[in-house]
Amino acid sequence: MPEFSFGNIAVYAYDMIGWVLVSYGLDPKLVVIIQKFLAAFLLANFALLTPIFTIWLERKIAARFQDRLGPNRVGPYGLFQSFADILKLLTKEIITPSGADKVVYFVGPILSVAPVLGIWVVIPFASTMIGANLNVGVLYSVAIGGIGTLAIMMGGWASNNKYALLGAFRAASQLVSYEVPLILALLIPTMLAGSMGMQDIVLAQGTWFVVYAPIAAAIFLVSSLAEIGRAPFDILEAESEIVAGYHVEYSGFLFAIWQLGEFLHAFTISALVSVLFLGGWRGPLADLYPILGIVYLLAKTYFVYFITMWIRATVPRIRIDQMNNLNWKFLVPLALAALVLVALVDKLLPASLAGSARAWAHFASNVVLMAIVFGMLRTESRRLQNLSAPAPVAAAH
Amino acid sequence: MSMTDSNWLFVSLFIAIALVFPAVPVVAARILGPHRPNALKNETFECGMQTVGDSWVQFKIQYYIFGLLFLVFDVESIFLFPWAVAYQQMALFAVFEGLVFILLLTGGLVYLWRKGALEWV
Amino acid sequence: MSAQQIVFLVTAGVIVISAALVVTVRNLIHASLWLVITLFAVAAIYVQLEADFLAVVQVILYIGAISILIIFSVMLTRRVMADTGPQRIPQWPLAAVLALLVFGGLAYLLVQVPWPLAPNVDVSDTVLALGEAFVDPNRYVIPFEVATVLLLVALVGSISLALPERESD
Amino acid sequence: MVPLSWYLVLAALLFSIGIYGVLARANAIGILMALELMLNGVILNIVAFWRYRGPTQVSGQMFAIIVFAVAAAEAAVGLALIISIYRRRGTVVAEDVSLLKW
Repeated sequence: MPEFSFGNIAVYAYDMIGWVLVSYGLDPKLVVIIQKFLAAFLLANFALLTPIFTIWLERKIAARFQDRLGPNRVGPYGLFQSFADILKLLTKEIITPSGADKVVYFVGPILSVAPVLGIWVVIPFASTMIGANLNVGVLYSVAIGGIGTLAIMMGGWASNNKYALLGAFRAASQLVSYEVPLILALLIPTMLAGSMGMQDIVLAQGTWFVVYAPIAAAIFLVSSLAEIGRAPFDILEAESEIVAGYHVEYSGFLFAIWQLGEFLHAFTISALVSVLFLGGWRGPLADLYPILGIVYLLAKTYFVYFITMWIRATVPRIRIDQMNNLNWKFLVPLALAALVLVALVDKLLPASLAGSARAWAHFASNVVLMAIVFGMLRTESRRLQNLSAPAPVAAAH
Repeated sequence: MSMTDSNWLFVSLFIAIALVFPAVPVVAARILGPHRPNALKNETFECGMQTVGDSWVQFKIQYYIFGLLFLVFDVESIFLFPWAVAYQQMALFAVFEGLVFILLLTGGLVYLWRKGALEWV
Repeated sequence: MSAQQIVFLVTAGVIVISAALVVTVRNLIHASLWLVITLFAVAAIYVQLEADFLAVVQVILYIGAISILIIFSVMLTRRVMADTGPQRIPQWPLAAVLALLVFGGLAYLLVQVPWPLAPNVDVSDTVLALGEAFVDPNRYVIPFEVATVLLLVALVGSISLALPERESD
Repeated sequence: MVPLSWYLVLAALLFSIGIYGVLARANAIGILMALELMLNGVILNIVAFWRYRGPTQVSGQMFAIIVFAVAAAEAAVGLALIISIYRRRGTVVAEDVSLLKW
């Protein structure tokens, strides 16, 4: 019989279920499958039900940013607004446009949620709690996230609509473009931890990796924002240009599923940022009481989530050419430079320099690189200003 | 059962659940919600007008160029991942080999930049 | 029959059926979606072979990149290529016979040869070993660098091909 | 344990289906898809041999990764060629792009 400990209560429950089932005489292999299934079921429920809360949170906070009140009618502080919305959406008609490719049309939104959900497999909640501690965890999160692009193209194509297809093209082009700096930024935590396993990366963060590599953290956050496709990177569903992009034809709950995928994705990348750069479940006493790790991880995740909301509420949508320039002419070269910098600095620093001193040495080198980059941007923008200054006069008739 | 086995068991169970869960409310909505299609309602959205022409319009080649760029960069970064994992065990010269790899990659990017392939026209 | 064998057979069934649909379905978008399913099932086979890294690379590279590009090109070339056009050449029975012959020959050869097998060991983390082999001058550093050059050439070549010519003005 | 021959037969089957597709498809993109199937059969073969004949060595996986890189290069150049041909001649049916015959 497993030993009870309060700090490790989830693992205790997991072991207890297994122990009870085995003592009933079930095949141990089958018991493992049952245990894993229950754990997966719980995790999926947690991840899928979170957006019900975060949607309310997002509407409330966005409203505050814009000097409004936000939802305030249904329940205290409008807390039950999301439930009302769910009920409404459930009773709406799902319209299938004529000429649509029915199966692909239905599979599209579902396939957009499933991969985002799949990322939760590798997110460590505590030192003892992780869905699957894959030794290729980092790449797994990229791989499964990439399926979302496919889902958007499927949805856009199956709708048999110009705007939807245009949105799908924009989406595919943007999502694949921003995957490049994303992967390059992921190389840096991998390099510092010497492993692709998420749990190993958390364990290596005696000092958070955001100190070691602030540039990589920023690149990861920005390119993840572009991967979600919300403001300021929402050109794939820009209302004023192409109606609603790839999901223009979707109605009722199928539309809700697209939205669910987007909100879940935003929360998921916040969790990824916390795990990769903010120390994951690490915090005071988290080693002793793994249950605390969940609290720390969620606190960090909500903090990052708040930053993404902040960006969404304040930055205007960028143009498509700006989107591409930002990626290929700024983020990718910067990610490559940061990669070279970290690789060189970490090898050149003496091995005796350990712990936080090493981290701050890395930080200093990052600051130097950033200063150089900003200097270059400044001269470039001066040059562009000088070039474009007389143009309006010349163009006037 | 080895550790890796039960890991991937969890992954496959979870992916199966992840595919079923979003489908459940859609089916529920199909049962709960009304379903009265008619020809006018099912028309594709076109700012309130009849759909003009074929919806398979031609698109900018630029979208495609970025797809090609991504494909190559993707493969290159996949090559770099084992290098990054082994980084802590490496001597300095081995790190330089990886850096040569990155420099070649950057060279390609600079060439395309100069050529104007990265411009949005 | 062990559980592993059943899992293998199911995956193999998915692969064969979806691969057959890739080459026979008339609608090319559907063909590419079936291709995605095939490639995903192949990744599952890699997992069963305990090649985790390759499985993940398969998903990133084939599903995340190559099939998206393929779907892209199908959509780009869609206008003249409505579903009415011929999707297979008139001599297709000949192709089927040839494919069957190739399969027969290959399968016979592969099953007949008594491959000497290595003792069954648990495969642990191979990524670290891969990384070290990549930069070991006595082993794979040349393929590693040559692969970049190959990809560089592919990058420059494909973009030069796809870029529309500028009007010389 | 699954016998090695099962994997080999599966790889051969995938390869043959690919061959059929390459020969029978009229559309150039269809041909390219079938080519990807063939390459997958090859990689599957390599990985199966790696697992059963030398799981302690890294060469098998290394081979597979090199083939991945080649497949990516092939796909990039192939698709760029198809798009380029389409833009010039307005078709992607392989039969119609046989200018070199004369």
